[in-house]
Amino acid sequence: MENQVTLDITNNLFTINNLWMMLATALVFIMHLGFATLEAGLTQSKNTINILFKNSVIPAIGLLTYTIVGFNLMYPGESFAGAFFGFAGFGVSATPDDVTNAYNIGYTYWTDFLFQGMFAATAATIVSGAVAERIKLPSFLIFATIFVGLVYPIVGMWKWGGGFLDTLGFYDFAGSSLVHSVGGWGALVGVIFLGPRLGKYAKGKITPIPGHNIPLAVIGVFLLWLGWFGFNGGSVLSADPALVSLVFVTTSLAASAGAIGAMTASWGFLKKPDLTMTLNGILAGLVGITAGADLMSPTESIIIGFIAGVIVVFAVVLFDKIKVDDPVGAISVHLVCGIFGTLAVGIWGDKAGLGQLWNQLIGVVSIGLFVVAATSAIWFGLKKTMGIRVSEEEEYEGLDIGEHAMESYPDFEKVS
Amino acid sequence: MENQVTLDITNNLFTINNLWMMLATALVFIMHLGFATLEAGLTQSKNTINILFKNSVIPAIGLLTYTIVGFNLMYPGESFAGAFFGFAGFGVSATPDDVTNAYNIGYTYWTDFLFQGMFAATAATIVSGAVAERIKLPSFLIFATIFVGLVYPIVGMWKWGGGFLDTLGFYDFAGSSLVHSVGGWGALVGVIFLGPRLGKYAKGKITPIPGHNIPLAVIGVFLLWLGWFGFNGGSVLSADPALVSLVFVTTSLAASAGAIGAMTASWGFLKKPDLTMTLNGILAGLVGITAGADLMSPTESIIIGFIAGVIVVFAVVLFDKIKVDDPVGAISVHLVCGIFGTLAVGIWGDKAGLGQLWNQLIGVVSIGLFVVAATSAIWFGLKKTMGIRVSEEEEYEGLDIGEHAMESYPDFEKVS
Amino acid sequence: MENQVTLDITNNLFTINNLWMMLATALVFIMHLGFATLEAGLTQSKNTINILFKNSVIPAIGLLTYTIVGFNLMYPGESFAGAFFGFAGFGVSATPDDVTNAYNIGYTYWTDFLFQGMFAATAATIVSGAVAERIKLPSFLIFATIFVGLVYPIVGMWKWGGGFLDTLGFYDFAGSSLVHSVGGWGALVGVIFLGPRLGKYAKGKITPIPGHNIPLAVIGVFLLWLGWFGFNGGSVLSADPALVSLVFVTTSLAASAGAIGAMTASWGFLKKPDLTMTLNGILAGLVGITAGADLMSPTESIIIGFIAGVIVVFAVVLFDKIKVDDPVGAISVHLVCGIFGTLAVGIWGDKAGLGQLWNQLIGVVSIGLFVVAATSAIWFGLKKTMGIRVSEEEEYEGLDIGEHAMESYPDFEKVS
Amino acid sequence: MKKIESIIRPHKLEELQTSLQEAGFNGLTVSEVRGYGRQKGHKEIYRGSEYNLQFVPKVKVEVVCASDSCEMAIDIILKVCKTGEIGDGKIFIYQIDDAIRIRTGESGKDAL
Amino acid sequence: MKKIESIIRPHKLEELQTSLQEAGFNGLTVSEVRGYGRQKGHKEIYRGSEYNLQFVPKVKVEVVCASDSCEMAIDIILKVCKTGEIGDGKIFIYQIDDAIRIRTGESGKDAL
Amino acid sequence: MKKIESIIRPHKLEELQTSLQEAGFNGLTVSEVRGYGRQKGHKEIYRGSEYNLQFVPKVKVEVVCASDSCEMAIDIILKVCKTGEIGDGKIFIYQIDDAIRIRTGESGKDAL
Ligand SMILES: Nc1ncnc2c1ncn2[C@@H]1O[C@H](COP(=O)(O)OP(=O)(O)O)[C@@H](O)[C@H]1O
Ligand SMILES: Nc1ncnc2c1ncn2[C@@H]1O[C@H](COP(=O)(O)OP(=O)(O)O)[C@@H](O)[C@H]1O
Ligand SMILES: Nc1ncnc2c1ncn2[C@@H]1O[C@H](COP(=O)(O)OP(=O)(O)O)[C@@H](O)[C@H]1O
Repeated sequence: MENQVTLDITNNLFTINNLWMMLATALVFIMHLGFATLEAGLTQSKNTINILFKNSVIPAIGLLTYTIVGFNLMYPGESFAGAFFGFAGFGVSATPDDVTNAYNIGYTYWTDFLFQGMFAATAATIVSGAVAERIKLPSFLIFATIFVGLVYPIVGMWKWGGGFLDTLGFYDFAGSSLVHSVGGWGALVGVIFLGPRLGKYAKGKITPIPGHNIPLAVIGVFLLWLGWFGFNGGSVLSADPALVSLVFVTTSLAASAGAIGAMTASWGFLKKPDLTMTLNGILAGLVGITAGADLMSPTESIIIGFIAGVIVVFAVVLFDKIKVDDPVGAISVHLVCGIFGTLAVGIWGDKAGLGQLWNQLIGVVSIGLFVVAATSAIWFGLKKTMGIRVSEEEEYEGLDIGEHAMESYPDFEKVS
Repeated sequence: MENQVTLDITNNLFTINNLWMMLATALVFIMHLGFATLEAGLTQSKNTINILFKNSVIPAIGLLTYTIVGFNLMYPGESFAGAFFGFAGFGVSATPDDVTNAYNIGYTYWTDFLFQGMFAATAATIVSGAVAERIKLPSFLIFATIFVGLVYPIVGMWKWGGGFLDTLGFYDFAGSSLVHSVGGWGALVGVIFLGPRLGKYAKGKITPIPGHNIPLAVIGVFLLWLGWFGFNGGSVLSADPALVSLVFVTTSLAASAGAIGAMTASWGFLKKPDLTMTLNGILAGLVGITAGADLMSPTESIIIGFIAGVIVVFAVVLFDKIKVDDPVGAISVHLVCGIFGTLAVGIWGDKAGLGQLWNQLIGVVSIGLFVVAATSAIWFGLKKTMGIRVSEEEEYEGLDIGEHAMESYPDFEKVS
Repeated sequence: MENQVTLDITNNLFTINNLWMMLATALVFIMHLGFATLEAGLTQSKNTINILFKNSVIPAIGLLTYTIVGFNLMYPGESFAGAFFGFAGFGVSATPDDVTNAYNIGYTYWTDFLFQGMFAATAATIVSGAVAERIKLPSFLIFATIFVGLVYPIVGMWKWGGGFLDTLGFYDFAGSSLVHSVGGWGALVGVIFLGPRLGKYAKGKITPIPGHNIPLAVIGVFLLWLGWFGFNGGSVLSADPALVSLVFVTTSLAASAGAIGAMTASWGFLKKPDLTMTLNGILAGLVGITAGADLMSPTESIIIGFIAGVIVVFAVVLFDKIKVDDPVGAISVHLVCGIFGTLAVGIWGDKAGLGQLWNQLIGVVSIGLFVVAATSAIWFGLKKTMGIRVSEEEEYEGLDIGEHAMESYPDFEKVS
Repeated sequence: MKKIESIIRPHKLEELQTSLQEAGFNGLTVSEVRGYGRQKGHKEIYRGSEYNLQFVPKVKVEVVCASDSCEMAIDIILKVCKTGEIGDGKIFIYQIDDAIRIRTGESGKDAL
Repeated sequence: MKKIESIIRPHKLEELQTSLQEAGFNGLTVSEVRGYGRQKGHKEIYRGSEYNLQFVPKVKVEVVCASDSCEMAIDIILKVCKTGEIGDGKIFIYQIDDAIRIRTGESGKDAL
Repeated sequence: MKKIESIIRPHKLEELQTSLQEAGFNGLTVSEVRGYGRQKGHKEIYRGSEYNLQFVPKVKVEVVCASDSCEMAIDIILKVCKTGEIGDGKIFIYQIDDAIRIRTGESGKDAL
């Protein structure tokens, strides 16, 4: 009887934890809509179908490749502890034990798989925004498939799968590096291979190409913030009240401070309160806190968020100066603030210290090297074979007509 | 003391389960926004107010009629087991026991009512999209009231209320038939009674009438996918970790495979990767998996989703060929894939077998016959009395002006 | 052992409750997106960046000021019971006990703080809509900071912080008065100080200035309804199945009845089914039920919602008659229906009675007096120092250009 | 050379374009306009206040053609766009000095 | 017959239409345009880069009228649309060969 | 005085405006139009049905100038907007009776 009681109590805890992890999965899922609307809003209307198409199939590609290889590349099991690479075989399937707390007190095998799968797809989405308005659709889809199917899980394994970075003491709570920087590096390399959009840096000056629908971008950023409750909160891997609620607070305060940081920086240095910068600031704060969301006090999370918000403004301006054309600011948000957030773990919070900072740096560098190398190879291969950039004519006319033979707001000719 | 412990443990489980069911209710609720934006996005801007109006009052109508008669028609109680019809009286009210686990270990009476009520309204929403851009508002509102108040709960009772289909062994986990096909049949009959939109099939050819705002449609589909976590996951009727997490996985994989299926089919056969088709493919996968979301393995759910995604593309084309004008593809998604998903339970998964397939077929046919008969009667009655179609002039000018004297994007004349 | 069991059981309950409260926090968070899109949709496109900017930084301002002073002003602790004012010091921080059920069986300190912080920001958002299209950005930001940082928490303390209204027996379950009327009074005073938009009441007649994007407004209202599950449901302060599920039902039925009430009133008295009125009706029902969402039966919540829906239509018309220009109807929805909802607690439901009605009236009046006085002082100060209204030229051209040097839909000049 | 500018009902555009094309008019330019005329627009209602939306959505179709084929174009427009109800629109005819095809620099009739 | 085409500030449209109507001008056609002139548009800022948005939103109002009432229309436009600030806009006057009412086929003055 | 109305490719607008400005043309009015011509528009596909989207997005640029500077404006337009591909657009030239600056009431050349 007593055993039964203990069992029942444990089962209840398991059910609660698993419920939270499933909800966190749903929250991370909605981030894909956030990315879709953010990226569509910050680009031109003639490329809207195209960007929405990419963002609509990325979750599908992500989940399916994660089913086939990704999950088992990223979590190959204890026999690969400390390694650089591991693989536990194709496909996913669960034994009866895998859906009880014998698998884990926090979640079932299925929840584990789906939560991680939703994460995986976000890395590709980050790239989608940076290369928008000029990339060939089939090339992007192939890139995205390889990126989420292989590159992301291999890097993820280094830390979350128990690989060498984990052994080393590198810390990345919810993926400032493992998700955001990975996506950011892929984006940076992609942008360099592609070159800027026509006219962006023509005649030696920067000609802004404003996003066509700012309300869409706002919807996107709020949905991303919402999703981040699951992204960071779910990374506790249980419904632990103390930790999850702290993570909710640090996440929200960093986002808030990011908004204020970017507002201040854009108002102060760029003369006007720039809404798109403020939106980027919210995301910057979120990315910045992600590596140490469970380690920071409210004050520390405000500091980190504020700095990230300021950084993102200058990063956007700087990348424009060096002619890295990123329509949505993905590289500034995810790569730059991802690195900052990773290093922040060594500077503020429970783990702060030079040793930790060094470990973080090793993580940043090794991840950077690998992802740059891997994505360079992919982009290079694609460029040599099918090509990665649409024709000049198609770029002027818009990818919606060129790639999809559709328009996103076609009411004119059907005024009838 | 020991009794108290057991009681407390059970109460905790009850609280967890009920929490999940309430959240599932909220998720199903947000599907109404998904339908609203999807349908608005896929129709013309001159009819946007009208379609949004319908979708904004349908949840209200649905919940209120469900309060008055629907819930007690659908769940009349055990005395009507195996029957075709039952009714437990008007209104809803709970005894003290009804809000404890004495009612059910999964949820309180109130949760039960609200979860089912949210479901009910979705059936009417499905019709709304198919009959858009030409139906008279008052007639539609009357149709919707009768449809959710009477037709839907009567059919629902056959299976979920313990009626004859349940006794028979028919299986429909979360409503491929009971919700989606019911809505789909109502839509098909409505479209036949109404006829196509002016100009759609003029001069012997198909003239597409593109949706006016594709970003809205994308928002809609993602919200529907999100809501489906509650729709299918909530249909477990508890927070059971094993089952709910499996359902999350099968649901997501079917949606993903649906996207890829529709993308492939539209790219391969229709020459271009059609975003609206891909969006329909996601929904097709979701509708397809709904009847057996708790019975399928990941592989099986991918197969079902993929087939549904292919089916929906050809169904859309086919309905256009036979001049069934459905602006948003509701009939292809909800009726065709609803039937496919229902039959899939007999083909794949834990219950697969000829006997089950036969039961599923009986369900499909009996539901089809009843809904076609019932909705024909309603549409016929409306057509003879108040009329169901707006005047030709109003259709050209748009229902926003005709029915509402408003515009959805009125900025032109107020350029000031 | 037995103690351990009891402890574990309690801990489980604590974990469940806290999970719900965190989710409720996330739901209240998404209301900010709801307000943003609703207000953007109901105003002109030339002011869209501006209104979205305000709504994007308000949550940031709200959470940060709440961190610094708000939380400790609103919940100063038991030593201030029955008082008019209390303060527990700057900043937030938690002892180890504060994140266990020693703090509260329903939630941790962090959850408590964040849930209340999300609430706080909504009060400022309400003002944002009413003063839209003519207010200077810096002045509004200063107003919002003082309003959420001081005014809102001081009033909130009177009831929820255990102040004099609580001692008195005043009842406001989730904030018909404490949140909605507070915001509504602030809005009313702001509108009076600002005056109507240019041209709105020119030449002795009312010239409507239609909102530029009704789909955005619909998205907003549905998100608000969704968020209200957390707003009202979270106000139970635990996951108690009986109470939370009842609150979900009363909330939804009031929203539904509000839609029908406003539809009926606008169709009947204003001749056409006005979508924006119906949307306001949903919100009216929600605001109306908020004070007594835990006290009402389904029937009572339908009555309250319906009346609120009718009221809001006439309130909008009336405010226009007396030249109080509120572009989004915030005063009608939040102030008028907030007062109605507060009084409704004395008329219907478990607490109905003359004594209670009297207490409610005292609450309404004292809150009204204080907020009017406080916000008059703020608006007056701002008017005298930096000014609160943009120049006539800027108002004609739009605040997007004037305040932000950006456009929300800038595709025209970048047709390339 | 003349320009024929017609203000028509939006839903007639497709048919008009097809008819003109069949008759050999190989170019035209279209824009969205709002018109005010005998057809008075609608009483619109917004949040309880009625207002006259004076302006009705119309489409402006501009065809530049040689003076001698002008008559034919007008006949086609009249045939296609006439419903007999108020609001069918107007045709305005202008003299044009010259037309130039940007691609080639050709001018006059050859440019059309 | 003449066409009076005026490029005006958008917020003057309503008043202009009313004034013209009162003076007996029973038809006009309006379109959204962007103008560039002495009024130089704004420095807009997008993500840190300034750019000149050269074009200012304007409204084009076209009124076709008999040559003799032309003067009156111009006077009304000048009166209503003049603020004295740069950017008030222009009036262009064209000769028109003919106007036809599609509904009836009437032409000339009767068509207006 | 003449009006030079050109229908051009949208992405040429910015360059054209700059070039005209440099050449001393200090005003122009722009509108969004759709054109049909030799450039036939696209086969678009929507939900399985192909259709010809006959109309291609173009921009209409109107410059009113003194008759003697007309030639120069045309040259600039030809130079900037010519790509040599079908669809470069047209220039139409009209006679204008008069131009008036609303702000001052000036007319004729002074109004430009
Ligand atoms: N004098 C005018 N100048 C310019 N456009 C006009 C004029 N009169 C009418 N129009 C245009 O023609 C359209 C149709 O005219 P209307 O008087 O409503 O109908 P009808 O031509 O059938 O009498 C108007 O909406 C307006 O766009
Ligand atoms: N030469 C021109 N040709 C065509 N349109 C012009 C010309 N000059 C000015 N405009 C139009 O007139 C508007 C107002 O002109 P602008 O020079 O800014 O002010 P003002 O008329 O008060 O001097 C411009 O925005 C433009 O649309
Ligand atoms: N006869 C015409 N009347 C008015 N506009 C015309 C005419 N012909 C062509 N256009 C306009 O010029 C544009 C370009 O013409 P098109 O024939 O496609 O190319 P090109 O000028 O290079 O031969 C068309 O899209 C249309 O807007």
